[in-house]
Amino acid sequence: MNSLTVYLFVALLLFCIGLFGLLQRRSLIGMLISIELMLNAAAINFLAFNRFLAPDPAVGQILVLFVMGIAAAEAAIALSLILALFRRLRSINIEQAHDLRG
Amino acid sequence: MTGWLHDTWQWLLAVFGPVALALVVGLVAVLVWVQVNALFLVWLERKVAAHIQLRIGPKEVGPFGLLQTVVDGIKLVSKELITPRPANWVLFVLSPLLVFTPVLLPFLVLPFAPSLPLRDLNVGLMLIFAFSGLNVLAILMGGWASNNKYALLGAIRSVAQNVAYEIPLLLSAMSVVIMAGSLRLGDIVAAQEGMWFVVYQPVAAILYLVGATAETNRAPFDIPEAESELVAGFHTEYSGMRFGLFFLAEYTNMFVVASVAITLFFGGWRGPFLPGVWWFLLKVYLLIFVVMWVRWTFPRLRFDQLMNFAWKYMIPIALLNLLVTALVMKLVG
Amino acid sequence: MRPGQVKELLASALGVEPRETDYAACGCHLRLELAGAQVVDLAGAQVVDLARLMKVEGFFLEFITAVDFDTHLELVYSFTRHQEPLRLQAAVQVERGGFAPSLAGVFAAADWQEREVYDMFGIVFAGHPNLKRLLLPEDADFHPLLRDFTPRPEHGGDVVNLEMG
Amino acid sequence: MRALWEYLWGVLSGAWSLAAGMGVTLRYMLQPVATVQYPRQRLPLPEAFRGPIRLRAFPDGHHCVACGECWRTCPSGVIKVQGLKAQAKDHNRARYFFIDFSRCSLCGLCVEVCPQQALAFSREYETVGPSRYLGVKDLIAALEQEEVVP
Amino acid sequence: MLRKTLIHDTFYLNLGPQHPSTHGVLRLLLRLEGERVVECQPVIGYSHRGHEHMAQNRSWLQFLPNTSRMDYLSALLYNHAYCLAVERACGITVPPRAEYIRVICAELNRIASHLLWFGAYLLDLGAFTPFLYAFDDREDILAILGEVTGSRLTYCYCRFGGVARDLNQAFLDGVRAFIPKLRRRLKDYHTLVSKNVIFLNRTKGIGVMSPEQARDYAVTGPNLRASGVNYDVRKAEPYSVYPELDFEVPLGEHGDCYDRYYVRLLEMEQSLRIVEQALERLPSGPIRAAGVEQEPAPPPGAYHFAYESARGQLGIYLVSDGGRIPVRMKWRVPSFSNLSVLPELLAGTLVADTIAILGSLDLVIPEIDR
Amino acid sequence: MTPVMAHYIRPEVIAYACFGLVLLLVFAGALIAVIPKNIIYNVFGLATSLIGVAGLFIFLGSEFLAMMEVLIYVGAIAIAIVFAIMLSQPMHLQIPPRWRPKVIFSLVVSAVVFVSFGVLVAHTDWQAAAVRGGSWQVRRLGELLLTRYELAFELISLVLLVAIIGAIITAAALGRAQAGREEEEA
Repeated sequence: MNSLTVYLFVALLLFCIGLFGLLQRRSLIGMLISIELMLNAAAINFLAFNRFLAPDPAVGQILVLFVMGIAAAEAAIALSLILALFRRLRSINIEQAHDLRG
Repeated sequence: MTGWLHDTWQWLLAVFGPVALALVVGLVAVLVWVQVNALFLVWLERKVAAHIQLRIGPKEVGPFGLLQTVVDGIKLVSKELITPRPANWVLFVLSPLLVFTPVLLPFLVLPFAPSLPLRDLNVGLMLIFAFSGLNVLAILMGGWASNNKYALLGAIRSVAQNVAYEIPLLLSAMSVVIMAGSLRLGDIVAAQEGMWFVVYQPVAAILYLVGATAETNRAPFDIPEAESELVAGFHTEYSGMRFGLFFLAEYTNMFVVASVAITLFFGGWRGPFLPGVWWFLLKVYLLIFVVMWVRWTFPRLRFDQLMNFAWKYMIPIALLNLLVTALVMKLVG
Repeated sequence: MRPGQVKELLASALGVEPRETDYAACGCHLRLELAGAQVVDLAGAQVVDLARLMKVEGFFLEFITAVDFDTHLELVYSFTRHQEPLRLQAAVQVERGGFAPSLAGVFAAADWQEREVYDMFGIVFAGHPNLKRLLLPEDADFHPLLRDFTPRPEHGGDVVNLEMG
Repeated sequence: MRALWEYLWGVLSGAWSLAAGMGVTLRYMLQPVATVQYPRQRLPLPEAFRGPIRLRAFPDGHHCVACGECWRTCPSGVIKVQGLKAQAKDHNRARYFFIDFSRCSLCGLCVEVCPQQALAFSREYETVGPSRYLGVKDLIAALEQEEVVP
Repeated sequence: MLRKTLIHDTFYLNLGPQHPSTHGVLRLLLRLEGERVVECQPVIGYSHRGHEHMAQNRSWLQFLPNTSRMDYLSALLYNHAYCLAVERACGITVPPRAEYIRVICAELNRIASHLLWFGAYLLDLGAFTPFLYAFDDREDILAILGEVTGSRLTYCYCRFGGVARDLNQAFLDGVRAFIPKLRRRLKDYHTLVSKNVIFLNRTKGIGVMSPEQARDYAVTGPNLRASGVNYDVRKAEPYSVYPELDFEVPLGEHGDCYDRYYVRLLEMEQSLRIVEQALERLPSGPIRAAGVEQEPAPPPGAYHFAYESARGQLGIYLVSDGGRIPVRMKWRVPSFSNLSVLPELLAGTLVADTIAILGSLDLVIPEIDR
Repeated sequence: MTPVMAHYIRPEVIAYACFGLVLLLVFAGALIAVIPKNIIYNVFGLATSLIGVAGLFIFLGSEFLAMMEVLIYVGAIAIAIVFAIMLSQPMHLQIPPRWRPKVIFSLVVSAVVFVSFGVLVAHTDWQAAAVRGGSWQVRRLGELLLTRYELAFELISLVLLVAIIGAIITAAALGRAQAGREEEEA
């Protein structure tokens, strides 16, 4: 609970679950969810390093804040794309997106 | 008698240790308080509505009908819990529980009196806002799981509304935070020693109250439950105590929101003569009375007008207010 | 506009001769009877022409109804004006289960009124866009305002029965 | 500038209209209540109150001669009267006066057409019963019972 | 491939027959595109009781109680209209006192009907409180009418050639106390509702009905006058003692929901004026025409009578063969035409507006179904 | 009167229990977010997992970030996702069956990543900084954001703004184009 390694392993496991999800999912929203998991794993890492190693305790927190900002922006864009795609294809499965050409 | 009580307390303290005991006692206290508060608020709402409408309201059970809500509660508990066949069973059952949990958390930080918050976190205000968001997720879950057009539409509207009104709510709270220089609720109350913030921040106070009314889904913002369009909104399919939990959560949420308003703008527990707790509760219930009064006065907005109101009026004004506050604070010191 | 004017107008435009009636007694200024053999071919067109003319002259269609005279049905159209008391009722003879032209293309109000007449009397309005039952269930097979109709138990409701000792 | 002014004016006038409305409800809240707590308080019945009909009681019983005018007039057909003659020269006198109150619409035409003024409206209004058949009553029996009871 | 996967976003919504805001059993089949109404199809007839059929099976007098049951919110107006129609057909002259009494009661009933509509409309729009205020006022009217008619909803008060009972002191006192009270209340209603910014936003510019549309669909009553057409049967084809009374016909400008609302509120004030004047002029004399037989029968022929009910022009078309039982009795009920215009008003509006528009038309469904 | 339970229920024990609970939330949530086919379950799993992550942040000493995590992720992003799901109504569509080789492939890849990074983490000797500041206050965060990291802060704000505008345009404009095309076809 109070050692860096524990947090790093937690983050790693979370990241790998996210990775697994990202690779095996076919639906766009499912992939987005997996990506959010991976981003969070990164955020845990930032904060853990910051807590145990870094000189200035605020830097890691700021980085995590930035990660959240990016995640929010990414979610907004991804969701709007999914919606737009859905309107055209009536499906959110990634395999059908090649119909978009032409 | 007291000696016996004292002995028991000592024994409990020795057996369970102070930490566990404090947790259990705190939790029990909060739960009991939530129930009593909801019972009282429901009674108050019915009385206020009745008198505004030239009626008497509940009067049969207990003095002034005070126990009417208890009886209604018993009725709710004894009713059958119906789960519609096409509903998603897991989420349908989970939703009322989840809607109830986040409204309990703010009690951790609410400063009823100088020494009374269970834990005066340095980010107390953020905690309250963060967990009011969870509530929305549970509503969405319940509405979706019911597998009913009205429930789903109600849930979607509820969420759109909550998301839109959370912004002015946060912004107006932030202008107070700028003035107090802290997110800790205790500090905010302390900063109002000379004058209540409502005097410096009348616009923010009004915005907060309007936003809070919308956030608790109360009239004139009760679109998610607009009975003339959507029957009962997201809890159309709920019966018995599951419905009761939604109800309980709504009234508890009202109390929380009013408490935050009191803490932010109306000096919290400050007041002469009486102990802090009394002042706090008095102010909270007065404010809740005003919210009820509003509910029984106005018609409902249409949904698109509601969103327009948030985006066209509340958010720009809140932003402007925040900007002006920041500027003035910078110039003053 | 006075009843006389309308009378002249109708005479010149359609060649029909409405009868002036006593308004104080029967609440109607002009009554136009289109009878007999004219019904199917001639009056059919005449009613539509009449309605067009009435619309141009600023009348509105108050109601359409029918009366069962056992031998034949009488279809009654009532037109009146917003500006002054002036009511023209046109009565057309139709045989039972017969046809009549639809005014739905002229007055929007005729749509439902004709559906009701069809519902109650079984007169079929030719050219009606949506001639379905209005007040009765869609699968009803009777026309209750015809005089030979007697309610049967399957039509619903109970029969008053006071056989008490 | 003009748009801004209109925007602000909209906000202020809107807020004022809401506040005025709240003033109205507050005033009403302080007014005495308008409702009557029914089982405990009862409103006086109007003079003309039309309850289910009864036979008017006279010293010599009722005056119904079973002419059947009410029977024929009743729009709902809920009345049935039967009379007898005690002797050949006597007036007809009603023996049974049945009425099905569950179908009666309280229009009062029977009272109006009665040539003997033998009918009157009662002042009953708590007439709920568990079965519609309880609505069928013999008014003459009811009148006789009434005479016995006090 | 792409075209095949396209699905239109339309779906059907059944509003009613049991829905909190259809006020009675009306079913609206709405075709929606998102929250927008593309098409509306009213389905009526759920409370069809065959009043016109009943009319062909009972005598002229026996039909009298039926008149209270078509539009039960303004039962006295229908009662009055039916009596006037039969009296005109039979050539009966009603004593002036009876006629004044009828007009007083009818106008009070008109106010009661408008009040109920006012309350119910605001209930549709989500304001609960005005509903109870309106009911408080309406309660006064019902109590007053109960004093003379003996009944609170289905009055059956008018008789051929007069009325059933003379006015009593309780009635006169009640009306005299009621008029100033309602005037004060109306002022409050204007503050509480007519000027309320939320209410204005919900109703202004919603459901606009043009005068041409109204004429095409034969819309009458306050709905027509809200569109700016000056047509009130009391003025256009004066009957009863209305020519002797001084009142105005309130008109709207835009024909939207707000105008329909406002016209009705103004009409209540006008009705109060009528009641006031009629009370002042109330002549003494008999309340029943002498020599009118119990069950009159009109001579053979067709008769028409137009009447301004609370919802618009009520037309009664009678065909008599001189017998005890009518040959035909057609009731041209105002709500029938007023509902038929609804699909046109609804096309392209939001579902939330559907409620506002439907409510603003002031429909009484049993009247439509008859 | 023996202090039995008190011996076990000490603050440290409770803290450990809480940590376990938080870990349970994180991983149970993550698994729910990834494995079930029903996408609504996935989102609620994500929300659970993120609440757990917020708990981890508290253990790492940053209550502010924990609250922000709940506020932004659970209160905004998760809700936005649920919203998108409900708007696009994929419930009515058939969920395509998983393609087994793809699942196995993903499992293998993530396992490889896990093992390699795990070995890396376990065998690295992490060096703490020599001098460490002690201020964990929110105020310090704000100061840093507006001084040293101002550019980044502005940049993030800008990115967010652009993203939101872009999202609105994508969703709205594509929808309109779609509607127009349908009309043409009809």
